[in-house]
Amino acid sequence: MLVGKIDRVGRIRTLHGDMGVWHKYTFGLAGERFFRTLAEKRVLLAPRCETCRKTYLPPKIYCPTCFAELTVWVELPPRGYVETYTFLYEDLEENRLTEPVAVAFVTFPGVEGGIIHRLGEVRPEEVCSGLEVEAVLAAERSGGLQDILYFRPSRE
Amino acid sequence: MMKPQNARGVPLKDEDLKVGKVLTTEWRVKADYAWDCGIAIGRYFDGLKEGKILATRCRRCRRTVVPPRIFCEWCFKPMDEWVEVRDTGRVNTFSVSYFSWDMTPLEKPEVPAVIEIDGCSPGVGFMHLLGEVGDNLDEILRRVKVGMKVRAVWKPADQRTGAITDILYFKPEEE
Amino acid sequence: MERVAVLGAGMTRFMRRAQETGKELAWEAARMALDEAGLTLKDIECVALVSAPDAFDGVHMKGEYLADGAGATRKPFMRSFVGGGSGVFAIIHGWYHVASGHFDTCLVVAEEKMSSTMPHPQAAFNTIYDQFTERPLGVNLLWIFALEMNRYMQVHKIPLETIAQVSVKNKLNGLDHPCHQEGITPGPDLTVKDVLDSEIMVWPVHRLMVSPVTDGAAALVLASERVAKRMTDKPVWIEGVGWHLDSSYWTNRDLYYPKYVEYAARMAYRMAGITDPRKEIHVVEPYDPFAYKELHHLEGLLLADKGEAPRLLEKGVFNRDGDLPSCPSGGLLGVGNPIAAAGTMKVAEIFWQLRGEAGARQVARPVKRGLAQAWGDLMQVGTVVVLGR
Amino acid sequence: MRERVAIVGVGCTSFRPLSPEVSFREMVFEAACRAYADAGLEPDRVGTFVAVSEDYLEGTSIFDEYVPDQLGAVLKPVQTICQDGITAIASAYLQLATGLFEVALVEGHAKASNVLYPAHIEAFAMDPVFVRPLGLNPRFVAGLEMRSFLAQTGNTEEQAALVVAKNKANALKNPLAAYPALVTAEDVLASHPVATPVKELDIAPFADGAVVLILARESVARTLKSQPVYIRGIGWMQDTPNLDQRDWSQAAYAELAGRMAYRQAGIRDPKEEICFAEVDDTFSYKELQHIEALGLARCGEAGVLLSEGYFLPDGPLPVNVSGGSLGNGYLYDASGLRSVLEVVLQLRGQAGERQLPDVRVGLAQSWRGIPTASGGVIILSNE
Repeated sequence: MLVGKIDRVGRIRTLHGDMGVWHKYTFGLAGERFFRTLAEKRVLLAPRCETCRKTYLPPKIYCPTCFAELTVWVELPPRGYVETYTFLYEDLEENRLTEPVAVAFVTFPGVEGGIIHRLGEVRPEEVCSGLEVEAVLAAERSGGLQDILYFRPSRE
Repeated sequence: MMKPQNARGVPLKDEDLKVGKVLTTEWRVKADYAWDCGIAIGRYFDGLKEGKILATRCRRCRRTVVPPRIFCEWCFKPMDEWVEVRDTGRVNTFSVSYFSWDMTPLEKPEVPAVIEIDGCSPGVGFMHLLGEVGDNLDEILRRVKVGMKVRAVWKPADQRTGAITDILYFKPEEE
Repeated sequence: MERVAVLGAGMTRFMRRAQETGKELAWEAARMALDEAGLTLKDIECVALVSAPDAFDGVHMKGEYLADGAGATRKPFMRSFVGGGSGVFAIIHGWYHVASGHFDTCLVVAEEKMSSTMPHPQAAFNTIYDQFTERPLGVNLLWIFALEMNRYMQVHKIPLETIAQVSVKNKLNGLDHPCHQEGITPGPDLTVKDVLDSEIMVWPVHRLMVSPVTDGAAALVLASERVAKRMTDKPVWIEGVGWHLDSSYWTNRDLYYPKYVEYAARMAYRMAGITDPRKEIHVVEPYDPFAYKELHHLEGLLLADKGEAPRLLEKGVFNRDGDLPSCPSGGLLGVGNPIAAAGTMKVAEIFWQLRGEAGARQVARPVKRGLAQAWGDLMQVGTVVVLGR
Repeated sequence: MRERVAIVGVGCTSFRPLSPEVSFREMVFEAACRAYADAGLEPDRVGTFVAVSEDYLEGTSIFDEYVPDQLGAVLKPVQTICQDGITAIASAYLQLATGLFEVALVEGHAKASNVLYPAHIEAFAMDPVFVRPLGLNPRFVAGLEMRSFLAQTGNTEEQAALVVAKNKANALKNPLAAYPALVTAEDVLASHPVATPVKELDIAPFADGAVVLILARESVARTLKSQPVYIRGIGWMQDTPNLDQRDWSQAAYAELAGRMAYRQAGIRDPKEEICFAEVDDTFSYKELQHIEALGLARCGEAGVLLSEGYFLPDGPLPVNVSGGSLGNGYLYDASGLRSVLEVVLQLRGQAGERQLPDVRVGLAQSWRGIPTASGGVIILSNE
């Protein structure tokens, strides 16, 4: 390079900055209905495609398979099974957590998809695939994923 | 028949979000960066700290350009040399802004301009602000003209950090 | 090179703030386009998506996020990006999928949900500028338009009244578009004076010369000649495509003329076999995010000489009943500006105009060939498509 | 028959954890100069340019603005593809197939070191309503997936650890690589848990670097001085983007993209017909999962074959002889281009100390990383 390269550490410059904006999201037509119902009736509301014979979670207004509008909704109890799980040892800033967080993908009988959430009230050695779990809901529910505190081993 | 027909969409008003008519959730992404300035911008910033505007020059197309780069984008070859250009120039175009970067209204308008820098090739310059040109639109439009000669007003040397803001603004210069 | 037809177009309403998620908007537009084309998702072999910066929707890699709403689950899927030019690039992107001979059908989807951005969608535009030499100055998007507009006006001695006339034309046209954003046109008796009396945002740009912030989506269905001939007796063909990107060093160029638009147009005209665009293009949707931009772009498209577009506008040439109707849809000023979706809305308008389906918006003169164009980046990108029947 | 397309020029920088002495533009300029010199072409011969980038990895909105200058692409047809590198090659390939252009250029780069909180950026890719509010480090996705994959297929954590040992050792012979090392499977197993069963050494660390490839139609390729490497097949695929609707054990995107590429290439038995492969190994288990998805091993067999030495450089089907992302460093969407670069060098016989003997057909595969389920596959041949 005729204009020269940098060959001294002391000549290196960096500039700090950020993207400067934050975001506020609506839940969408399906999400609004799902979380309102969860808050009010303590059930999972899942849309069903009669053509594809599939029920979807998380909910959608369209069938991802055939693209038809979904208008039939079914109510499900918030009880399902751990399909897979992990113990997470890092936070978003890559700091090590003193206590790992148990995270699971929970599926529900007859449903395509499921819900990803934390596990609670469970000893680490108890956690396994196939474990039956139920959602523990917040006492004060405002509508949103935070209305589910975590899933715990089913007590029924 | 007029297309499109029966288009969908559920419009909301700003109040709908405030009064909780619809559910919302917020997120602040920690999108922070430390960008490597590299060769050209690194040296450009070094120059600004010293109160100089540095340009690079391509001998093949005979262009001298700011902001400097290590390659000539037209000849696709390395630039040949560094050139110190003057801290004066001419207004290529300007505007008068009543809003900040995030659309907060400004009491005193800002005057952004593209300034063709003396010593660079014709038409070559950079964007900066004009200052000492008035506080309101009428005054600014009376005093600022396309083609007007301007000069950089620098921060005091001990306050300069090696940044484009080491130049506070450009002000009108007597011809 | 395979011939490529447009079989259907769809869009959502354009809204300042939509309740739908971006995925849902994408689905609403894609579904309309498929219905209009008489196809189902099963018939679609690949999906091409455009959307402007992730900072709007507030999702990193938003192409991935939007994929299922765009009908791309378990299909070859690609998101292309040329800033504001993306909306018209969308059809070019879909075009090369089909023209390559590798696919018979392609669903093209354009989505933008700008309202998610806080504190204001415009704030996302600060970071389109160079982080080293420009962002620290506290730049907003309007600066660069105001700088370009002033340069254009100074070089050609264009009065502000003429620029305001573009707003009046497009905002009145937009009243006939069923999807136009509520409140985008103050009223059916809008005048040049109203535009000039509206608030100065960044002089010389007044509020009514700026397109609004919008949520929305638009979609197109493209097909090879083989499929098109089976599906419709009114095919609309993609006759020419063009796109060019200029240097990012925008302060080293003269902004008074969009050379990148000219290069893109020449590319499209060459492919379409057009030698005299002023006679051979019958209806045009140039990109109009700001009022002066329509005139600027008409010159870049070689549909007017440099500095001539304002005079042609004054003569009424660009009205719906003029010789060269421009933005009969209402454009971004009259319908709304969900960045990427706005460009695709323009392509959809040309499609509907060529099929004679634009209803109240249908231009007076007979139309066999039309053009849509978008612009983007730091005064850098021109994207052009020529459609014909 | 359609005219074939060849890769006729490759250029890159070295890959390294930091690159503070150059800006992204300067890094890309170096890679582009090398690619043009390799192809023996001037930029004005290039008809169309394709770059890969994502705004939040650059810290710039509408990043495609900053693409043209350092590529010699000013006032040319240029587009950005927000996908992985191999999908960008697909874009260039399709454009050449239309007949509109003769030569295309594809660019990808990473300034990963400039992103201060990469996990925050990854989390920002999650669904803002149904997943992101959990506020978790996105590596939990790899934990969920690795556990499911191992349970469903019978592959083991030890076998995944062997992937790391193999790839980092392979990187010792690659002068471009950022993370060559001699580590054992035991070292990997003993490293800190991150998202069980994923451990620290299972994860490819980030690197900075740039890769530029030049493609040409066969008629042009034959006139150039460089040895053309032909694209025999290319596929790219999107699975459901919803984390909560995916099959956690399978990489359907890789399987479907592979099928698409194999069909075009006329490959019926990939295990026999592919001489070597560069597959995505952003996480150790991903290599095993991708090998199986691509049909290079039967389901559940990849780990056993690996431990028998099948995928070693001197084995029957070398995988990631370059060192992969575990050895070179993870370059975000440029990782796919880095894989293709290795396949090209091998097929030209220019891979130096790690050159494989008698290779004719190579495969490269890419994945876009957490939380995506998309990627591409390309099959290249020197014949």
